[in-house]
Amino acid sequence: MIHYALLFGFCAVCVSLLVNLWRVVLGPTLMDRVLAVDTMVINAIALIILVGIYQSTTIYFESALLFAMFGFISTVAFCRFVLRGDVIE
Amino acid sequence: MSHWIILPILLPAITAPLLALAVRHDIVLARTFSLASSLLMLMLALFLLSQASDGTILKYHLGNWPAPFGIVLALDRLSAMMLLLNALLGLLVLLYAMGGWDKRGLHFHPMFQFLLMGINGAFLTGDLFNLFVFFEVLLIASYGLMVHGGGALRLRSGVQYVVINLIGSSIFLIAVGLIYSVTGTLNMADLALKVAAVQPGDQALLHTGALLLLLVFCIKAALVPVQFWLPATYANAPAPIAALFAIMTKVGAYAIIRVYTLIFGASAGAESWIAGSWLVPAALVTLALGAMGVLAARSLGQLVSFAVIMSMGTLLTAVGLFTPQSMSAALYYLLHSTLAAGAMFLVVDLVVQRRAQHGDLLQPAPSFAQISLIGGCFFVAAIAMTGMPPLSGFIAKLQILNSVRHADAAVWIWALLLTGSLLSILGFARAGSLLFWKSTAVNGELKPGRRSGTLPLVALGLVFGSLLLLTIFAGPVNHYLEQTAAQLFAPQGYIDAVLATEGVR
Amino acid sequence: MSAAKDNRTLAQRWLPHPLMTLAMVVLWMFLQNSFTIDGLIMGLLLGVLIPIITSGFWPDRPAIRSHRKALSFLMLVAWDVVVSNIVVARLILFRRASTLRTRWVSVPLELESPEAIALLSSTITMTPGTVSADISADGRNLLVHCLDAPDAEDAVLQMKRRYEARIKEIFQ
Amino acid sequence: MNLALIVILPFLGAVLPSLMIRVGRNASAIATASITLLTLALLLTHVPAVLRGEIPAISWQWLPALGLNVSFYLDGLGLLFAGLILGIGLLITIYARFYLAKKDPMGTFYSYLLLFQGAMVGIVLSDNILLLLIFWELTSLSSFLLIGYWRHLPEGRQGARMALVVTGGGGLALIAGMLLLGQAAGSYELQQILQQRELIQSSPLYLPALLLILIGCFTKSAQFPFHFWLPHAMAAPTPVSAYLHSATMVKAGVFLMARLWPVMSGTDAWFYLLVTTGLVTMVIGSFIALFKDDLKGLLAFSTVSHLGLMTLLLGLSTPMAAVAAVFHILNHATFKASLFMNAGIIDHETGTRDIKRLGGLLMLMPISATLAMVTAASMAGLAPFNGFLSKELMLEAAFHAEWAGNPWLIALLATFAALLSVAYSFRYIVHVFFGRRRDLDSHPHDPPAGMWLPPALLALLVVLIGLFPETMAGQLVRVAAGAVTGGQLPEFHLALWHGLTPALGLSLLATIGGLLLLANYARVRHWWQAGPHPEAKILFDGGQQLLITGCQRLVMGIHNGSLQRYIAALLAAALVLGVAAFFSSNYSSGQRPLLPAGPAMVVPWLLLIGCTLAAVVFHRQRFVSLMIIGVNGLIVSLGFVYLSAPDLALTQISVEVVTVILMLLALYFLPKQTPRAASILPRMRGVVLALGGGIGVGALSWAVMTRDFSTLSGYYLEQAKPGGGGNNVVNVILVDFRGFDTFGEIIVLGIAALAIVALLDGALRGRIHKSLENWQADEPTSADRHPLIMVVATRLMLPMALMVGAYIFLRGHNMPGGGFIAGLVVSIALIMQYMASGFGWAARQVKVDYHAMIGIGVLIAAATGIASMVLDHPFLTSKTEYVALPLIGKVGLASAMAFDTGVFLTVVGAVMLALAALSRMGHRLAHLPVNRRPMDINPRASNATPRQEKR
Amino acid sequence: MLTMELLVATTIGTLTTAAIYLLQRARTFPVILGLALLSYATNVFLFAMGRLTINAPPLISADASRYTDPLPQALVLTAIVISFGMTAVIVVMALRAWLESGNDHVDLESQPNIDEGDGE
Amino acid sequence: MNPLLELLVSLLIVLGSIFVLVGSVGLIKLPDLMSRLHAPTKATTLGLGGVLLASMLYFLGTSGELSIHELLITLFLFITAPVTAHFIAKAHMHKQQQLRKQLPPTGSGKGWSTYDQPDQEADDGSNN
Repeated sequence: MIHYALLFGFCAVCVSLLVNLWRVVLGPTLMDRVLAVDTMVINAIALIILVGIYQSTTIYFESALLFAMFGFISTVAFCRFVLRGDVIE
Repeated sequence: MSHWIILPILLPAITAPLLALAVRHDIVLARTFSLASSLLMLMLALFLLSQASDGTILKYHLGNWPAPFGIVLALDRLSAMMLLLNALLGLLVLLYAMGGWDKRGLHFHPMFQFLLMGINGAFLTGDLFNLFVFFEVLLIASYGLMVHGGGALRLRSGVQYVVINLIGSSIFLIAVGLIYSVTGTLNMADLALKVAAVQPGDQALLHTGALLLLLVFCIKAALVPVQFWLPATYANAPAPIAALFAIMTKVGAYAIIRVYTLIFGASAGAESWIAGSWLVPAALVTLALGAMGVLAARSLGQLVSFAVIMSMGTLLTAVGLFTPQSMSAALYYLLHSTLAAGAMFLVVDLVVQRRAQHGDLLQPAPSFAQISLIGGCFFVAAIAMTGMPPLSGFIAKLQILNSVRHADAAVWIWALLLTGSLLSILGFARAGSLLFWKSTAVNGELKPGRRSGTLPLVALGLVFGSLLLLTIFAGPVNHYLEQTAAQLFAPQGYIDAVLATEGVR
Repeated sequence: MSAAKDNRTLAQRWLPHPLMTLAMVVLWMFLQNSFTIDGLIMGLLLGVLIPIITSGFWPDRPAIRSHRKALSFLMLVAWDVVVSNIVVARLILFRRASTLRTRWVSVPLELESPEAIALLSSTITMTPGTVSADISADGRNLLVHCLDAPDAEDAVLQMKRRYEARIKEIFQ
Repeated sequence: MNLALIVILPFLGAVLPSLMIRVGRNASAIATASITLLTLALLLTHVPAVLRGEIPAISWQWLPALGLNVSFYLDGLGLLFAGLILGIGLLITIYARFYLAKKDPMGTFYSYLLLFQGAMVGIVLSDNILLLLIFWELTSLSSFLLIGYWRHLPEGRQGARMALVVTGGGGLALIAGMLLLGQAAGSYELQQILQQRELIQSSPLYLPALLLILIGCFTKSAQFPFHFWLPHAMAAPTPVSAYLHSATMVKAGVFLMARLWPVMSGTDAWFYLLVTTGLVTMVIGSFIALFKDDLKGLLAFSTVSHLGLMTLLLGLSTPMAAVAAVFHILNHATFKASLFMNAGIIDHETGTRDIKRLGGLLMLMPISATLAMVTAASMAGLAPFNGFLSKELMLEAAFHAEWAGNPWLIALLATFAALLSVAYSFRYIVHVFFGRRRDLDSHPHDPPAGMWLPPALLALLVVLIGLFPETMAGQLVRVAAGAVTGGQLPEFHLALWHGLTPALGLSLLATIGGLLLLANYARVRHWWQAGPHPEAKILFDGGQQLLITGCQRLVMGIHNGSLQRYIAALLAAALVLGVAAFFSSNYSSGQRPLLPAGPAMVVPWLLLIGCTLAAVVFHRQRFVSLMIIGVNGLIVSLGFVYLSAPDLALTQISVEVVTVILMLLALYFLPKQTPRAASILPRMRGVVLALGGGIGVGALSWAVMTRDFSTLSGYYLEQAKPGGGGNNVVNVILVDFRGFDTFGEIIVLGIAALAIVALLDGALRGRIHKSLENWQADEPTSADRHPLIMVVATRLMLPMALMVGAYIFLRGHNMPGGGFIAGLVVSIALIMQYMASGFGWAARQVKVDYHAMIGIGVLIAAATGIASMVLDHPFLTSKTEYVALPLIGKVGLASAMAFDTGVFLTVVGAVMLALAALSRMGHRLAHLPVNRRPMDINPRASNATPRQEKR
Repeated sequence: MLTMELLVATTIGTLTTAAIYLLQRARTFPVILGLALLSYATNVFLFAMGRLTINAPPLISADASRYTDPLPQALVLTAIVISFGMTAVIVVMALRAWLESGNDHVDLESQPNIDEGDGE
Repeated sequence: MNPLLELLVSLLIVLGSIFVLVGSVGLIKLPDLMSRLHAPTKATTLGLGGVLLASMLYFLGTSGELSIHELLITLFLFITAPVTAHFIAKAHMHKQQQLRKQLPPTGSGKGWSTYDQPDQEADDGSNN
């Protein structure tokens, strides 16, 4: 049962990833791209977790954690760049 | 157990952080430390040379892991010699740099020591990937030093230098990966065994890896068609660094010698001596190009850079034949050309400092301070570079001509080598008579140039001195080199020594 | 390390933020994913160390008045989050974009501590159809974007009552 | 022993004049003279022995492997030459003292002179042909210096370069020739070579060797067609011309031919090469000399022709001709050197060397005139001067020789040349000393004795040898000639009168003809001027310029500074090499079972491909492409996760973020857009190479991944726990098995940080900073620098992040993680803080010296290694101690942990240092102050501000 | 059928292609991006040299039956770190070059021909 | 593991992934950035929360011990998501200067901080 759930999960996440890509490529505005990338990261985390369940291993946890952390950082950095140009001032 | 072998790497690796850590604000202290360390290094190198000269191969199992698994340092005659050369040139260049170059930017001394460390590591390591690491160490240090002091042109040519070398590093990784993917090992001695035993089906991959590796080394050694980076880089690098770069091209040469005698040497079965057939033609073209470049150069720095290219062509021609005779001749030439190029770049700097706004451009400019003295230095250095007597260059040339006699391409090599030297003689004569003779007839005003004390001149004098010693003691040196070549062409000793597991956990 | 101010008591110097220390230890246990003595020791060590290191970044310690209220507030928000998601999901899936009544509203603030304001804006963002977009230059107003708000006043009131009031209770 | 001294002394002495010049010009001159004298004395001590026929020799080994030895020997020929070199050298020294002007740096002149002297003596005495080569090139070099002595004169510089190129080039040919000769003879020792006549002449190498050697000799001795450099060498001060370019250096070629005469001569090749060249040179030289108006030019060409004469004689290959050659070498040296000095005197006194402007000097400077007439007569070959004797011998030999079965050609040409030499010799006398006095601004008179004595001495020799040849020179000539022919000599007697020989007739013919020619000089000259005169210099310079421009076109055309081209070349080389290598050796596809790919990977793959292409498409909008490449990194690390490489995934993602932030910081200053590349062609080249490279690398990886292999990784897996004390094998490899790599790696990081600091610090001081003063951000910026929300959030997250970092660090040895990743996590946590409230503020809150951090990190890493050395284990030997702590139980402390700490510190230090430097620069350029508060907005502060009530 | 090997190989191929294309652009920044891509490509390539395995991380544990080849992973880690340092340096170098010359073109204009007086 | 838990896990997975999907769908469906912003910041976070919860329960079921890691991630996300949204919104406002007119007044003297300088700069330290 879980297996099917996972399959569904994979498909859903993958579709949304593709959707994000769509946004990244199309834009139209710069911030749309940033937003899409940010979402992409979150979806990637979801993917990792699912893979973790799928392989029933917990070693991917840190990756997910760091993804979460770094996704945030890079998004903020991008925004700061747009806002102020200088990321660290 | 003896820890001597690790010291050439460890010493600068400790000095440099100390320099960056403690004394980075006090130039005098920094100089003292740096100099002391370099002096120690020289003694160390001499000691190691004495250790290796009897043909024993010292090895050092890092982390005390047995050979193919851990990283092994190995010291044979060749490594010892290169270490000594590096230590000597490093010391002298450092002396020169203390004339004021080291104050033109931050962190000169730490990066300098790191550079020496990287070079030593490259000479000592017996592990292919570790070689990559040390290449990167010396490269990144050289990047930092290359742009030391700044200046638009220097920065932009620096960028070119870095980009080319980064691409080279990537190719290096790909090559190492390929070799590992079929042999499953990285230790050079182990590779020497595994390469012979590789399945016929895998040979294509191995061969590709081997030749890509050759290309990488050729980038370092500035061989056609990957020599492009050199002229701009050397001509625009700070003089002492350019002088030290003279040995960085030799690192490439060393790597070629090491890898293609040890791993892809006589015992490599289908892969034996794969380098030569590519190396010799390329080297000959390089030689010709370099010679023409010397004639075509528009600035002194450029001229010397092309002379370096020419010398690399000469060197690798002799190496590429992979015969003991030509190898020993090549090694002698290696020693000579490194010192000569070093001296030449220092002279260039002396000129640039005095010629102020005219820099090293080959154009008439008013006479400058100490013109006769500098002219004399130039004359001596030029004699060395062009391989005129009485300095070692001539002997080296004779030896190479003599040793390549029986090669298939002998006629070509002779013709190119001799015409090449004629062209370079012409080039240097023109440059010299323009800079030091014609200038006396030009009247005009020079902006005040940088004043540098006598220390640079002393350093230069010492380089000349070492060239002279190399000439006078050509006999003993050559004897050592013949043994070195013999050792290189009988790699079994190296392999056994490295793979022996006594005394390891 | 941190800029040492002499007017601090020993306790303040070595335990600048007891709450944080506690949080750290708990967090450490989370990470360890298992309870062992030496794990605890290590956790305590870090729990003491990290606040000291980072105390420089906490010039003024946020004072939480009533933890009970805080907890209940968290519960509330958690619930609202779930609800809001369902709401938004519905909006996204079943409403045509053109019919959405998106609008900007400006929420005047009574809160004064940055922590409180930040908490409020985060809450607003996580809860139904609202995203806090900006704060006024003097920090007295919050700019909120509503995905689908029939009435601006109502939305503002909603936010102030439901969240700001509670947060105020927590912090003051 | 003192044989070697003869060679070495001048070299050692060469420094003396330059030192003594500080004392005075005389001191310098005396020093030089005394050195020469001493050397000469040393030489003379050997004379009796040599005349007795002994051959003193001496030898040390220098480079035995090559056959290069320091060995000298002194036979008749050597003696003759050494004597000439040193004797005339002495006279020249004296002469030069008075010749050189006040402003000329005399010390250097004498130093050069001595250098040359040494080199020359070296040539004639060396017993090893490789050693001889060294001295040979040295003469070229020293003559280069001497010709260019007056560096301000273009003629001097150009003449010097021409001479160097021609003679030096010849020298290079000579090198090849000598090496071949040595190979043919099986030795480089001259005396042994000279025993190997049959062996050498039968060897296939004989002809090439001969040709190459002769090129060397002909260039040196200014034989046609290489004669053109000699006249231009006359730009040198006259003493130099007299010494190098008449008496000694130009004879080096002749000397070498004489030296090798025993083994090389006698073949047709030798005969025709030498005789033809000699004849042509003789005639042409003397012919041009006749029309030269420059005194030194005239003498130069006459020298050319006389050298040709000697070549001819040596070429004839008969002992008697050899004798004549030797004798003429002696004679020519005497009269020509004297004549040159004489020309120098005239130049010195009248200020011109142009014959057309001279005349009637006989009365004004009688002594010089007399000397000139004597020596010129000898040059013309008139009795009773020594020139006559050797000319007689020459004509005699010529009369008996036949050229390609033609019995009279040589004799005819020889006579003609003699005729011409008579003509120009007399022209020298008549047009300079007799005839109408031209009006000269100066009032010429005889020079001080010091200046006319040296030529006088030579002139005396000319006369004496002429009158009593046998007593004066007979013995010398015999030993010398004996050395040339290698022993057997015909009976001969040097005398003025041999009876009515054909030679006498010929020389009479020549004399009369010459006088007649001079009588009608005007007409002849007119006829001459009608004809074309190919000027060698123009050809030479033209050729040289052509060569240079050619090289510049080629080399600078290739090295045009275009990195794009360089990269293309590099990639193309890699491609060609790779393809050639792959397809030149055999390959069979692998049998490894492949892994099926589920949707969980196919879609990320699609993403990656998409993003990569997008990155290329958008590459001109830098920010976008940077962002997209960031996504690439993300997906790559996703792949690492999936392919069971958690460590890689963690590292990749952390590095990713830091890199992106770094690039953003840089992009702040850089242009945000890339202009469209102009031309289509390079873009096409790019596409082709890109596809080639991509396909190549991809295919290679495919080839590898589809085949099995055996690796030494099994060992690591076994040893990781027992040996390395860790479960995470990758980490154990990093800090233990291959810890040395990691050591190098952190050093790379450290250097990177240092380099970055140096670079940016350099940008904030000096010239550049001035230009950056009025720098402006090219995009509008929003108002608040440190948004409140962010600040608060980071306050909350920083401790958590640090905790995570600590966690990842501590578990690294057993689970994915480790010092490097932890370092990046921590530094990113800090970066987050800095992004929130600005670097300046944050840095004030936490004062850390990141320089020190790097240093300490590296040192700790090194220290752990050294610790193991103290325990007499190799560097970096790991050690896992299990210590029992109260109420905790056993805790594993691997020394690897300490090493990892070093890594950790270095990473944090490096990253933070780099970012600090960058943001500092941002501050400076944007002229922004450092904020006092963590956030710009302070609600409390603006509390008081009145607000109108809503509703 | 779609295999992991194929995906990885194509990935490497694409990354390399894009990298090489960007490497040959005329401005420093795209070139640097190219270098970044190239380092991804080489890292993945080097990683692939240890062949691909799924769900077998090199973490020693009792219940794990098989492990992937750890050595390439270690090598790639080193390579990643080094290329990070290199990228950092080249970025800053390009920045400084831009600040100094106001020009971020990668090509140097070759020096002008110098009038060489009397053939010197 | 017992079927009930299994069911729960599956349910959570499905729910979570649905929300993830919804978030992304909103990303393309909604008309302008500000409204798009709502979708991921909410739906995706919750969706992820669901998935995380699922994995938590799953490992509780399989290995018996409660793995709290996931909570941490959730915590992270819930702290960061609003900040991200806030920033994106600000950046958007900055990019679209014309928005300035459509925005409601702050009611106080100062405008919105994206556009108006807060008056802090005055008492700031000197350049270093």
